[in-house]
Amino acid sequence: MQSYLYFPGCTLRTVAKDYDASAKACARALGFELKEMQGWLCCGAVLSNVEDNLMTRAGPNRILARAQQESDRLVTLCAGCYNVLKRTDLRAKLASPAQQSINTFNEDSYNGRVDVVHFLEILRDQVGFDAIEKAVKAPLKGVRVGAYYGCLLLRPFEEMKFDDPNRPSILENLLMRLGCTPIDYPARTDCCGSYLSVGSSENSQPMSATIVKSAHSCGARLLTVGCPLCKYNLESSQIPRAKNASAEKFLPVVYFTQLLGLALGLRPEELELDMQQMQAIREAQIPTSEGRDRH
Amino acid sequence: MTKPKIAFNWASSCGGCEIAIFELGAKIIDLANKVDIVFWPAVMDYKYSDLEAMPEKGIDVSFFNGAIQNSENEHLAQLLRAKSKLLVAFGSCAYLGGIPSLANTSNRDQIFANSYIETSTTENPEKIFPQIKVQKDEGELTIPEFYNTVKTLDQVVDVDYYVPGCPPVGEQVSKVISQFVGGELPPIGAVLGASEKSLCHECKRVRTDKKITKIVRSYQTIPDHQKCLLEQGIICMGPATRGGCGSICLDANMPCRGCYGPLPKAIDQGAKMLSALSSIFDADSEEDIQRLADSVPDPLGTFYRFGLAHSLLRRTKQ
Amino acid sequence: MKRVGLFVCHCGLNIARTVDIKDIVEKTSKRSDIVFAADHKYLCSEPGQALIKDSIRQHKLDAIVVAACSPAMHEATFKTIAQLSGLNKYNCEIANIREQSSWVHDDPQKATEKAHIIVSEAIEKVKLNEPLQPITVPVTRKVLIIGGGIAGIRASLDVANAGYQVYLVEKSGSIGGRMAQLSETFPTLDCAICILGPLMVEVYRHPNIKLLRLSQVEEVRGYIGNFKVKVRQEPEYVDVAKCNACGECAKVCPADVPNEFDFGLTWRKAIYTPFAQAVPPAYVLDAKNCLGLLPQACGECKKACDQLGTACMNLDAWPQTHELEVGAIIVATGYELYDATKLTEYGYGTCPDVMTSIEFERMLSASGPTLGEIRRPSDGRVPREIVFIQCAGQREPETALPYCSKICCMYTARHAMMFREKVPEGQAYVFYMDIRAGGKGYEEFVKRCQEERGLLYLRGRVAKVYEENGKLIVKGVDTISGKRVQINADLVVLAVGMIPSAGSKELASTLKASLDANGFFSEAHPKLRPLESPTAGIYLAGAGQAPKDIPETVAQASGAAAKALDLLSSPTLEREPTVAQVLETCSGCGICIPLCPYEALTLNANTNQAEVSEALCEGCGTCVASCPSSSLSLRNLTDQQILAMIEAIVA
Amino acid sequence: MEKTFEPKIVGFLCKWCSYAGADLAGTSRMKYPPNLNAMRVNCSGRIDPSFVLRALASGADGVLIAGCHPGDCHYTNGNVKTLRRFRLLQRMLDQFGIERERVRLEWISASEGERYARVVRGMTEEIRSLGPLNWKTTMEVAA
Repeated sequence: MQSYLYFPGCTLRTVAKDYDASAKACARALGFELKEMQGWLCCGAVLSNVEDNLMTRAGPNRILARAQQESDRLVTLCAGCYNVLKRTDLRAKLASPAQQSINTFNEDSYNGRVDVVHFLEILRDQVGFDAIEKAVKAPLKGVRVGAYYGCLLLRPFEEMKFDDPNRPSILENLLMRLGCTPIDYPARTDCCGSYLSVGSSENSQPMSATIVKSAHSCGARLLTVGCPLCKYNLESSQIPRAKNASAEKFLPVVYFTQLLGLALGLRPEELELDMQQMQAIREAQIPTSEGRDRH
Repeated sequence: MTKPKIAFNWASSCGGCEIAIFELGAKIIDLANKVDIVFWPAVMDYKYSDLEAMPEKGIDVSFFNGAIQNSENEHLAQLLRAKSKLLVAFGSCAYLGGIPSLANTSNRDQIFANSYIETSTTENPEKIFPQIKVQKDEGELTIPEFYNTVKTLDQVVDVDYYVPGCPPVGEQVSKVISQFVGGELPPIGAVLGASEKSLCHECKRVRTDKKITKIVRSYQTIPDHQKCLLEQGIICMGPATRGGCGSICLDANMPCRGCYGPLPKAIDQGAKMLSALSSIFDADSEEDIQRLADSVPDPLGTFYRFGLAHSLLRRTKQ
Repeated sequence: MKRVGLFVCHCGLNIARTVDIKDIVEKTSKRSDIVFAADHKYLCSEPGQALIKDSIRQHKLDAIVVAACSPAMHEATFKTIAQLSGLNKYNCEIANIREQSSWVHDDPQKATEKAHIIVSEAIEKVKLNEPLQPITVPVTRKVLIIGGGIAGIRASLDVANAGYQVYLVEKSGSIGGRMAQLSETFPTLDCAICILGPLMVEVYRHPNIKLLRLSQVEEVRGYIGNFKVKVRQEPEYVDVAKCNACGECAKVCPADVPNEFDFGLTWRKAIYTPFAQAVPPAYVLDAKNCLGLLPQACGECKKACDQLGTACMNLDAWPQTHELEVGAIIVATGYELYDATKLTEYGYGTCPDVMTSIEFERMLSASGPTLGEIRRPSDGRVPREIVFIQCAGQREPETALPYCSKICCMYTARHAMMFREKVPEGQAYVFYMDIRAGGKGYEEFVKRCQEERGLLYLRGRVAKVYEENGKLIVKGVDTISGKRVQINADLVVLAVGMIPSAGSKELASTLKASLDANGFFSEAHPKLRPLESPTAGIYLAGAGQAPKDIPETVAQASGAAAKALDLLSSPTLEREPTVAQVLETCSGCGICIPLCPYEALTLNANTNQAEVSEALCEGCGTCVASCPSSSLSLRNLTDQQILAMIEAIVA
Repeated sequence: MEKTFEPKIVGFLCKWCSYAGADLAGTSRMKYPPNLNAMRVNCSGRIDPSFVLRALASGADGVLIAGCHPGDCHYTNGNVKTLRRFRLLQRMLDQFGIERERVRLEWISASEGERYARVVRGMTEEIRSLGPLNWKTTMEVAA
């Protein structure tokens, strides 16, 4: 079975277990496996990309130095880890004095030999959306889902080169193959507030709120993301409303891997989808003329 | 008056240079009358002791052919240097290292392994290699030590004149010898018996447009007798090689291999030919250039066939 | 053995800070091949030059090495001093210990070691330099000017008025360029075409100017003073001399084409006049959009023309190639605008009501698509809320243009002001990074616009523009109040940057003139030689060299013209004598012949040796490096000199 | 504490582009190691492979040839001839056992000061890690 070296990252071991599980399940369903890399450690999150403090960059370099023992390609899921590792690799490629000193500090030196990719890229470039469409067993007919990319996947564009930062389309393209009805909404590339939610949520809350509102007003009944932090922000911004749960006002957030899994015919528990989420996904469907099944 | 005393010696070479002297034909008789040949191991039985016995500078001119590949070659070179007023590097091996110096792409161990083990005709189960010294009941037997790197004559002793050619062609040899026998001699260090211009000067072939679209090896085609070989894609060392040989190879429709060595002002014969050849590649794109460059067979061996020891780099890295 | 002297410059502290000058002077003066060594705070200063002069006389030096800044800076200066002191100027060499040592190395010891090597390189070279006299060649006293915009027009008139022949080559059907498209010009609000028109006519009537429209430079051979140029002219289906621009042909033309002069906001026919004031005042047949010429599909225009008796059309015309000989070339190729569709965040191309500043400019023009009225392209309504975004895709090194186009602050102010004039009840917002209004009366102009017209200037950038029920939602930040702002606008105008006009790259390689990192023609020196390209005999004017406004362009054009006239003023000019020479050992193998890009090498059949034409040789040395018998030599950069320098480095 | 090996690199810079690029690096005060010493030549096309061999034979640890980007040659296409020679030279140097990192051909324009600095840095580091070439001793391994 084709296997790719995989970097989970801290979040996918804690709050985002569902992201990790669903991705692995999808991989198996699509005939490849995500092989967890040996001795991975925290990527250092966004701190790692600061220019003035080399210490913060030692970690991600160490990760890639270890990864290169196993493979020349490393797959990530968490948008944060993806951003950090990919840019670390890019920095390593230009043999800068900074890189020299990082390498002399770390036990193994790293000079940019690992191709850091996101799971979505594997789906698009290795598996291929056509193949995925063929593999779909339970199409999510008419599920009105708004894709939210977040910044870390897309920016800085000149380094990430993942998708057009202002008009991204990769998630929509995938969702369409799954039968979903992707909703285009103006705020889909706005920032969710990122780490502001830790210190000053009063600033981040409104930011995520606008995104949810924008998506909802354009007809989305479900949001899908590829970043645990975005998911957290988008959900927490709704918590007040979630409490007095008038369901259609509340926009649940799921990982794209969970939707993919459902479409591939996997069981909700394999994808760690709870009842409430399944309910929401069903309700996100455009009611067909003869109405939904009565039993 | 006393006849000038002349010596010939033969070091690491094929013997062709000795034959070249016999190309004098009948002239060799009057040579013998004019001069007094005091040492010529290839022809008559001389002992090294005879040579050692001679007075310092007792010989007027010594013609030394062959490269220096072992301790015996070097010993003879020093001996003759001491005993001769003038020492002449005779032939491409003494002058440039010649074919033997292609051994500089290898080293002693590889060469021994090859000649005493690997060659299919060799039967040597105990892996016996030549020993410099062996103790036998009769006493200690010694043979010369084989060198890692082949050298030109002037890399081991001072040389007064050079005569290129593998071997030097007949009429050049007689010219040279007559130069020494009561003739005019150019300043020390000069190259004798060769022209100051490249072989192209005496080549009769027609030159039109120097462009190389494809490298062709001489066995792959029958070249046009009239046209410049280079322009037919055949690597001819002529442009980078001294004339004087009378372009005999080209008359035989074979390309020049460069045995007459570099031109007076050239820094390095091989590099010069490499530069000339590649400059006229008919290619502008990265890929086409690479393709043509890759199609040149064994650049080192082609451009330094006769001159590796004399070249700037002299040998390959081990 | 030459008597060589060394002079080391401190360049204030620029060199002395890191390089131990004393050490250089002392160690070098111990060399057997150095007669005299001295240092000075500023060798380029008068006293510094005096020191060199005196020491040359006093110590009977016959070669000098000046260790100072890059030869690009002062080589000429010091060579001249050498000459004035009775040396041949080729007995002066520069050791560049500033740009390539003191400025790039921190460790004084290492910098000094390197400086030592650089100095001894120069000494080894100068010892083997031979005294040379310049080669004089005749000058063709004509000028080729490429581009018929305001720069080309101004330059042509200046050269022509000085009495020299000018060939003005224009790609399109009419001269006038960008300026002809502008409605008004800042800061005086002159009507652009009203001040440009007369000059265009003057060019057309000038006896010394030959105007070639629909033409492009195809090939340039030769060198300064003696260029041989091939210009390809597209078929002139309309005889410029006969056409009286009556326009009957256009009336009958069935083909409708978006009008590029109005950026597709209006339509034209396949036979058309680029604009009302076009020069030459003749119609142009756009073969691409004509229903067909080979074979003729329609021919209505010709019929109409013939019926009138004007008979100025020939539908069987062929392209012509003009072979020109000129002494100088002025490049005035101007600019284009950055493709706003690349700025996806602003929605240009997806939202019809997001337009570029030049499109807006056309809309403002009385002769423009809306005859000067401001309307939304989508529904033709008069916009109430309008947002101007400055620096759109500019000053963004990572994603778009790294540089500032210089004119946007000014024209945006004018645009906003004119919007308020035409739509008094409307509101104009301008997003800016900072106002760059350097120029005579510029600052005052912007202030006036802001105050008298009540424009709302918001300092900050726009994050994104998108359409939501008929409005353009402009999301940005006001960095002064520190608040994120949202404006629901009717129209958005992007001040996109200037980029070199299409074909600059090809032209540059045809001319062997170099381009800078942004694709503009690079000047010989940013401060001291801004009018010349590094390639001798080629001069630069206008926005093809860098973004600039009309006054600057006109100034540079006159400057370039003056430079060209300076060259033409004498019938001959001197060329560098550091050319290739053939040595007696040449055996005529012919390797070098095809390698020379200037056809300076030929094989002499009688001597069976190669020959160099000193007038043609540019001294690149490619042939020398390829000569298998080392029978070619480059004057004052011989193999021996290079080997000596190598030894100096690795010693 | 034994002193780190400092490579000696000979640089041949085209005066129209790379040398100007090196000057630009200087004017913009970029820092790079002093191991490369530059020689100003009219065109990279002036570079005879013999110069490269001579430099290596006389003790250089590396050689840089730098010219204008393809298409930008001040003399139309001198740099193309350089490329032709260089590709064949590379093959021969392989045979001599000289690592490719030691002899490099780079295109550096007058506006690429940063690139020049980067090339010098990179080359110095690569060659430092390769260690000295000292060809003189290579030639002397007689017996």
